[in-house]
Amino acid sequence: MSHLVIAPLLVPLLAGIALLLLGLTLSSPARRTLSLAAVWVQLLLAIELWHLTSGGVVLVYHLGNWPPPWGIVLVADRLTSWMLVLTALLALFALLDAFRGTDRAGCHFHPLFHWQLFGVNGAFLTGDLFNLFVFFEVLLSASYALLIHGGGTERVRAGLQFVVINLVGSTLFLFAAGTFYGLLGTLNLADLALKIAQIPADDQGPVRAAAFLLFTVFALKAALAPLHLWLPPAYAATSAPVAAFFAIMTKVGAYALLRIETLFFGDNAGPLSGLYDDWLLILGLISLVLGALGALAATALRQQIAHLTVASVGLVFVAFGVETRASIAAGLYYLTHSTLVTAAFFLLADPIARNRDSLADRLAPGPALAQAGLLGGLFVVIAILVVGLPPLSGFIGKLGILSAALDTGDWPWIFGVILFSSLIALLALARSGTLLFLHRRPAVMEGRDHPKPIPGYLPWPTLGLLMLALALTIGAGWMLDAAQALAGQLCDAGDYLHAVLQVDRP
Amino acid sequence: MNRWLPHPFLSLLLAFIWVLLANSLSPGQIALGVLLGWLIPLFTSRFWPERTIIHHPLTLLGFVLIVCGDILIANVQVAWLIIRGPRHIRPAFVVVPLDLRSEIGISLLANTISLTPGTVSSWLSPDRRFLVVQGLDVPDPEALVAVIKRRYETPLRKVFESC
Amino acid sequence: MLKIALALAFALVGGAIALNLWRLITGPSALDRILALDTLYVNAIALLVLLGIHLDSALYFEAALLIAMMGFVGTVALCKYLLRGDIIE
Amino acid sequence: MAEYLLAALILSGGLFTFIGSLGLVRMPDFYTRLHGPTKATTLGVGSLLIASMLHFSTRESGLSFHEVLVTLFLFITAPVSAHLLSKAALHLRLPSSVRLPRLVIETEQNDGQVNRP
Amino acid sequence: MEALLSLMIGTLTAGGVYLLLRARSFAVVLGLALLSYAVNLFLFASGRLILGAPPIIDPRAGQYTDPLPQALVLTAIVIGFAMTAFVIVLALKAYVELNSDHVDGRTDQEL
Amino acid sequence: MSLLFTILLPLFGAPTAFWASRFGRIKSAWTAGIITSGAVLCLVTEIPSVAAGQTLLWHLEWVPMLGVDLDLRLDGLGLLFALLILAIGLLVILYARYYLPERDDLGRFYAYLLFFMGAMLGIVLSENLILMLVFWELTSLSSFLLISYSYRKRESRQGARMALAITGMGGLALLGGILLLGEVAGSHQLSAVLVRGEAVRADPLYIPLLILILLGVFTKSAQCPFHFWLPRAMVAPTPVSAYLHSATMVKAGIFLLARLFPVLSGTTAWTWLVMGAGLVTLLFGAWIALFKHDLKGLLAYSTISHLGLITLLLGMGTPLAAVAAVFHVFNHATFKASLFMAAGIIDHECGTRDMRRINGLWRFMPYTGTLAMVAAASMAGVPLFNGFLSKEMFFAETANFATGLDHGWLLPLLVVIAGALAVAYSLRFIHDVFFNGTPVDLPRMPHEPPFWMKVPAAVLVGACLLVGIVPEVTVDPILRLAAGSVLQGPLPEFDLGIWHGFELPVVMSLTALLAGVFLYALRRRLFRLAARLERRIDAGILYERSLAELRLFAAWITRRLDGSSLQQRLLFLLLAALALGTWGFVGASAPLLGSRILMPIDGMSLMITAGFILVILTTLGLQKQRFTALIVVGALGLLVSLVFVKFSAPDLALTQLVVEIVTIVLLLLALYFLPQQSPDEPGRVRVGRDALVACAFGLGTGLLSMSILTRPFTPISGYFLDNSLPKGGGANVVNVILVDFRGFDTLGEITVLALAALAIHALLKGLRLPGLTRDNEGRPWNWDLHPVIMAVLSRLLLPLALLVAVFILLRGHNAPGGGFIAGLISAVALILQYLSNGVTWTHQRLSGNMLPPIGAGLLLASLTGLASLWFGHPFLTSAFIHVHWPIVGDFELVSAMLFDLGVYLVVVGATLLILIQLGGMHRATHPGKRG
Repeated sequence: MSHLVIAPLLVPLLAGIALLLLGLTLSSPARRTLSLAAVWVQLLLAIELWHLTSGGVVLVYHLGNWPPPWGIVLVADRLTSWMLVLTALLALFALLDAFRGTDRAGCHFHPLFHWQLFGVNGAFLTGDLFNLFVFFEVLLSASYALLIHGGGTERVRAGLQFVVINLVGSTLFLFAAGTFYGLLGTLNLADLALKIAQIPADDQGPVRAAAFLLFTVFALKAALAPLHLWLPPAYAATSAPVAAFFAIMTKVGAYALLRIETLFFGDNAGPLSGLYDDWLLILGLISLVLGALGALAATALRQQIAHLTVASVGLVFVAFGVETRASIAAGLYYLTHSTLVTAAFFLLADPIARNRDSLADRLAPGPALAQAGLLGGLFVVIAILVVGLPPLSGFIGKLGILSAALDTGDWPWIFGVILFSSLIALLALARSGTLLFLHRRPAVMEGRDHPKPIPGYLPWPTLGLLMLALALTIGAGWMLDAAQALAGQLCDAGDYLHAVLQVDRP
Repeated sequence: MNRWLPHPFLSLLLAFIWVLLANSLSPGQIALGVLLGWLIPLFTSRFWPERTIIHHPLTLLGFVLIVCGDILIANVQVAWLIIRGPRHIRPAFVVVPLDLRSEIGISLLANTISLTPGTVSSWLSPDRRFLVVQGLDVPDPEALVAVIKRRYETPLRKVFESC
Repeated sequence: MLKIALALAFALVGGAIALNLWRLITGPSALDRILALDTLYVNAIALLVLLGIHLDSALYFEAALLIAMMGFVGTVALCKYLLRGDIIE
Repeated sequence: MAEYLLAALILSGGLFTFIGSLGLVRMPDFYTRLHGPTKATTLGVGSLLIASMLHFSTRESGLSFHEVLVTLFLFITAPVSAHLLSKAALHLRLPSSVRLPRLVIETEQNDGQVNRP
Repeated sequence: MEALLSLMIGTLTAGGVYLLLRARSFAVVLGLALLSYAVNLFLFASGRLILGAPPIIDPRAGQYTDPLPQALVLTAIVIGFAMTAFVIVLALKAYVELNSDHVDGRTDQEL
Repeated sequence: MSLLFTILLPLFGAPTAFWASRFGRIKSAWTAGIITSGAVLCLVTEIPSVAAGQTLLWHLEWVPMLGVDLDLRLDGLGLLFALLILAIGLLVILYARYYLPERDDLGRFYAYLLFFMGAMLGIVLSENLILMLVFWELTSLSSFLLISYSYRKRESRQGARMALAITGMGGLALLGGILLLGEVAGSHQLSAVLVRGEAVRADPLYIPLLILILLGVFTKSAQCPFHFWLPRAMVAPTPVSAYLHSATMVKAGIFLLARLFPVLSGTTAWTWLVMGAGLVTLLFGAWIALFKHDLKGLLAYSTISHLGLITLLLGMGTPLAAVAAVFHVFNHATFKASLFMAAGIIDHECGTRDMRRINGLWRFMPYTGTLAMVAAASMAGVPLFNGFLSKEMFFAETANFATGLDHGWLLPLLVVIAGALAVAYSLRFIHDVFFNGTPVDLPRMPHEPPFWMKVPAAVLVGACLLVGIVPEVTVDPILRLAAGSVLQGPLPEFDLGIWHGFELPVVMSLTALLAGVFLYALRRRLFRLAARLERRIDAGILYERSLAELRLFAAWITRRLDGSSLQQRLLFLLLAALALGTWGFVGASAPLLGSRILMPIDGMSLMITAGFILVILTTLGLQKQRFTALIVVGALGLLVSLVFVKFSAPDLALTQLVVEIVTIVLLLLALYFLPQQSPDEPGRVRVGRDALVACAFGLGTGLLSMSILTRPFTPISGYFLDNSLPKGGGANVVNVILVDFRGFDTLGEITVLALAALAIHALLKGLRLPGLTRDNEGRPWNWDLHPVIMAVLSRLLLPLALLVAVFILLRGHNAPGGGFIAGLISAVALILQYLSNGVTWTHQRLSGNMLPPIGAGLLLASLTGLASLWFGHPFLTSAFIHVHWPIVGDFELVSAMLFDLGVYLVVVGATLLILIQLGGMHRATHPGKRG
């Protein structure tokens, strides 16, 4: 049993502990070095794990040496490793950005950050329903703390709502988990999948109810409409690196939905197969429209980005809802793209806001920005990525989803909504871009109020994320092939079941 | 008696309690009890500002027995009062002047009063010279004060203040 | 014999709990409710002990012990709140 | 014999517990209500604990005395809560059927300055 | 008996939800507490109800109740406690920052 | 390969030009010029093979899964367009160098221009349709940048955004259309698509894909009703207009129409849609153009009109019409670019473009005037200029086309009217500007521009003349090549001669010329008429209004959904859960209850349940008096733990009990700083609604629980019961599950606890609050800070409690207990010291820094798990041994105990940290005596 599977959990956990214990004695640079080193190690581990699983092997780790379904298992397949790599990459850049001062704005940034990673990685790796709940709690409680890190009225206000909503979500999760256990008598995901496939007709009612409770919970985490309302204020209020890293949080919900959808209710999952598909599609389309409209209505840049995040999540779910291999592959590609780009956008919004003094990121004519060329250029590139204009990765992802949607009967709707929302996003970003970079406040043009460039600021983390997006564009062929293989493994689910329980699907 | 054994009586008590807790007289448990009885006071000694010395253990034992007996009787009395109903009670507040000085002594007296029949120690004056006791059925306040002082305060003074 | 006694005792303790709840619900003052809560704790000990005898199991003893030891902390904190507001000062 | 004793103890325990709570409901003011629970329950729980001791000592291999601990803890803690409840009641001037002592009233009014009676 | 427990769970949930929907942070915290009682009982009940058969291995015992839900509930209680603590502190902080204990940070004049 | 360079040179040259501007504005122009020339060179090398009739293809794989590859193609059509783009581009670069004012940032301008040029070349050289779309969108984007070049002007920003929005919308529609086309044709490769015309036209998807593609085409080529962005884009500097609206941007649509001509044309739908749009645009554009007072406005509308003309030609679908269309593309590019340049010169020299003020310029700039006149004549279709040739072909084709139709006379008539209008506005351009009296109040005194500024226009005018006079020599070869690749088949017979005899087209041309002159003569009367009409038919205003409406709608729906109210969000969540859960349940039509035999109800349980429910209701009733509600909730917690006791869960009961106590203390600490009462809520309806939701939700969970409890099941937990003692080394199965079977959950759980503690620590650090000085009812606080009796007994209790905690910790593996409960007991015992003796007193005896224990506990727990890796077992594998000690006897050592110790430490640390932080917030001086 390769310990590599658990390494992505142990590294952040121990790093968090070390940073907590040494936090008071170590100097700030030493802390940063340690923190960064831990993230690098995670990245390497994740890449190695991808390397191991990309051939189609599913790695299973029996925690405590107890065999499944009794013990908790960690399962690493292609999807898991993919998400782990993405998380580590995102963490790397978010952390680098945090070094610009966010980590010193309050206490315990580094332990919180690493434990958040612990939670996220755990949610990706675990193969147990209740353990998934526990990891959700870990990542959520870390996120609560990170959200309000640095303090301030807005953050506290947004934080309170975020926390309460998510606590209710956790309660629903427990209701769902309890129902699953109470009817099927197990918690292991693979075992649950087997039992769901053989569920007698009389027991379907409560199981379906639990399935939809779980759906609600994951949809909430993933910010699927109409449960997306918590996201904009929360993401708009928090600090830039945290918001950037939060880009992965909605993806955890998306991951969980995808996992459950394919494992429990996949193509050959017995009477309940395809339970989520329609809902995913419909709610995805609604999120897409609402997110785009929200972006158009936004009065501040971060708010706009947050709404665009909702839209991007919606698009991912449209892809998952179509539920063909091609669509899931495209959806994952788009998910990866949107995670990186949203993060880059949040990181960019910060210097823009800081450049505009009291106006901050409000979408109103303001003073000429220092470094307007640089920031504006980055803004244009990111806008292209977000709207999905060619030739960058956003376009490719959207294209993939559109062409996969052609295989379904619903394509006119899907086409219509996706294209319409893209147009709205385009209008929204054109508006905000013009307001932020081109439209000057008259008084300022007279030169009374000279903007001060942020000393020494070069948006390296943003640039880094954009480089990744560029790599995603250039390597799109390769990425999509990998995603296709991944989707194949996911849709079949046989590998997973076999690896965990050594049984084949009946 | 010193740094290494700050409260021998407490240590003994703890070892005894441990054996009770474990509900077993096996040598292992006794050893563990002694160990803990030594360790815990060591850790908590800082929480005990003054050292409490028990001067007359036998008097203490007698006191405990008297109190237990009083509790038994009192319970029956109070039960009867409750059953008969509120119309038959004569509640009153009684001020008991204290001769006890030590905190532990006062506390134990107050506790005893509260535990025994129909009386609750309600209030201690800021200078710790008066204890106000509330009685459920007090035909004669003076007598109650006298009983408290004689029956409870005297032995406690003897044990904790060695006059 | 024992069974009947146990059944009766259960009924009595149950009744006691009901009375406590009555006081808890009706009040009138906050202190009455605290008192009811405190009594509820003590009655819970009685219930646990009875249950222990009834089931012939010592497993409920710790619960009783804990209530005896910790139950009053709640009461103390609540009273302190009424007295001082700030309970840790 | 032991069984009868046990039954009697259990019954009396139950009875005292009940009466204690009855006092909680029947008594007219807070100060008098305070007596029922803190006392009757002491004996109620006490007899039940003795019953339990007896029961387990006769049943199991060894003696069972750990119930003493419950009593011990109750004896330490119950009066403290009674004292604080009563003190709080005096502080809040909960209505009483009898007059409060002058000492208490004046001291409370003077914020802890004692006037000798 | 099962019906009684279900009734309790239902009532607790209803109470929790009602309190959650009150606009004040303290009520919301109480609501969350009620909800967590409810869900703990629910999770616990998913192992079915048995009297007098605690999951402690004992040669004399004939049957045991399902231990797994108990372990899950224990975890859930701890997590619930941690979250209650956090949310009440956050509510307090919000009250200090916003000068209102309305969960949306609105002052009474705005309502 | 050189094809790739043709595109890449300008694309990647853009940053170079930007960078070059550091060294002076001229350098930037030179860089741009050299880069463009390079691209021309690359293209020219390929001309011979294209001339030989070959179609050059070049392939590089990109995203094969989506059928998107970097495939380039060069054939006649592409060559014609590419040459136009590059040639006019080169001229514009030269022109702009003189046109743009000194202070302007030429680097930025040339960078945008080159970028645009590259994108445009990409469109015309793409073999893959999606790749073409990529470049298509890039032109939209770069034109946005170009139009917003002088962004300080409001019109600039608006015009740019409008252009982006309209062409962007078209691009998205086009994306849909192309995807459908690819689906129908089975490939995105042009070569494959071009030969599948039959199949495509027969497919049921033909109509939707045609509409989508045409949307793209019409928006880009400014066809009615999407034309309005074009005049507004005229705010761009004139070189931009000259480039975008003569040869490039707007021609992209035409290009695509021509490209897909063999695939899509020939159906009724095509004819109606394309011809209809073309005809309307032709007439409408020409009509408006006549009345524009702005020089560039006139040109803009004439551009629209000419684009309509070309569209109309392509819409006819006949081979000869297609040839004419291609020809007119070329001609229009030449004369329109030169006209824009001339307009630019005039604007540059006069400082205004208002034709009501610019009059009689002939005297000041005769050379420019000559150039403009030639170009305008070409635009009007005067013989000997190139416009005449293509226009005559156009007349001929319309006449031909109309012969077989009902009302066939209508089309030629309309076309002639359009021609007359064209003559009229061309005349106006010449007569109004160069003659017609003297200038009115010009900002500047006009004179001839620098020589090099006139050169580009002169070159283009020269081309007009050459083509107009000797078409056979100049334009014939390339026209045949281009037309050949449009038709993808044999070319029709045609002759580019100037004179074909006195036939119908000539008659139409002459009629148009005469009528045009007549119209111009009548212009003053017509102006008044137009002024009235103009405002009514401006689609741009409609667009602006609908955009505003859209934004209002977006704002409305966003606000509507989200009043930033937690209640509303929660309500959504709860209702969603309820609705989905119910839907899930009902959808299966399974029975609500199962068949399991239930436990009988006993009286005591019934009573406690009743009490329980009453207590809940009391909580709800009292919730506004917070302190009281808290007491009641405390009782509720106790009752819950009694339920656990009843149903055989001693561990849970213990935990619930202690947690309840800590929670009460916690809430009390917080409550002190919060308002003591909740205000009354507004609205009975709200309360009713919430109560309804709550009841529904409660009913749902109750029923769900019932439906589970009544069903039999076979859980996996038999394994735990069987293996707990032999393999886990503990008799308390719950604890063995917690620290061993599912120890990982516990690790996560203590992390959550530690996180909460850290979060609270971070939140409250440095927060100091003034407390209340009086209680709820206005009474002062009691004087007694630390009642002696309580203080003394609490101290006494501490060692006892710690002893019990150790006991509970040690026995947890075999009997109810464990690290968590033990930790809470210790924490409560310590908190009791704070409660009864105060912070200061306790801190003299106990370090308040609780972070080390938390970290140490987590570390211990993780290290215990890690230790098993050392022995080659997975993380958290437990081990236990029985040790026999001499006196002590048998003693069991379980590694899980160390884990539990870790849990203990975290719990103590976290709980104390939380409570101390909260308790330490109040640092105002207390009235009263210090204990």
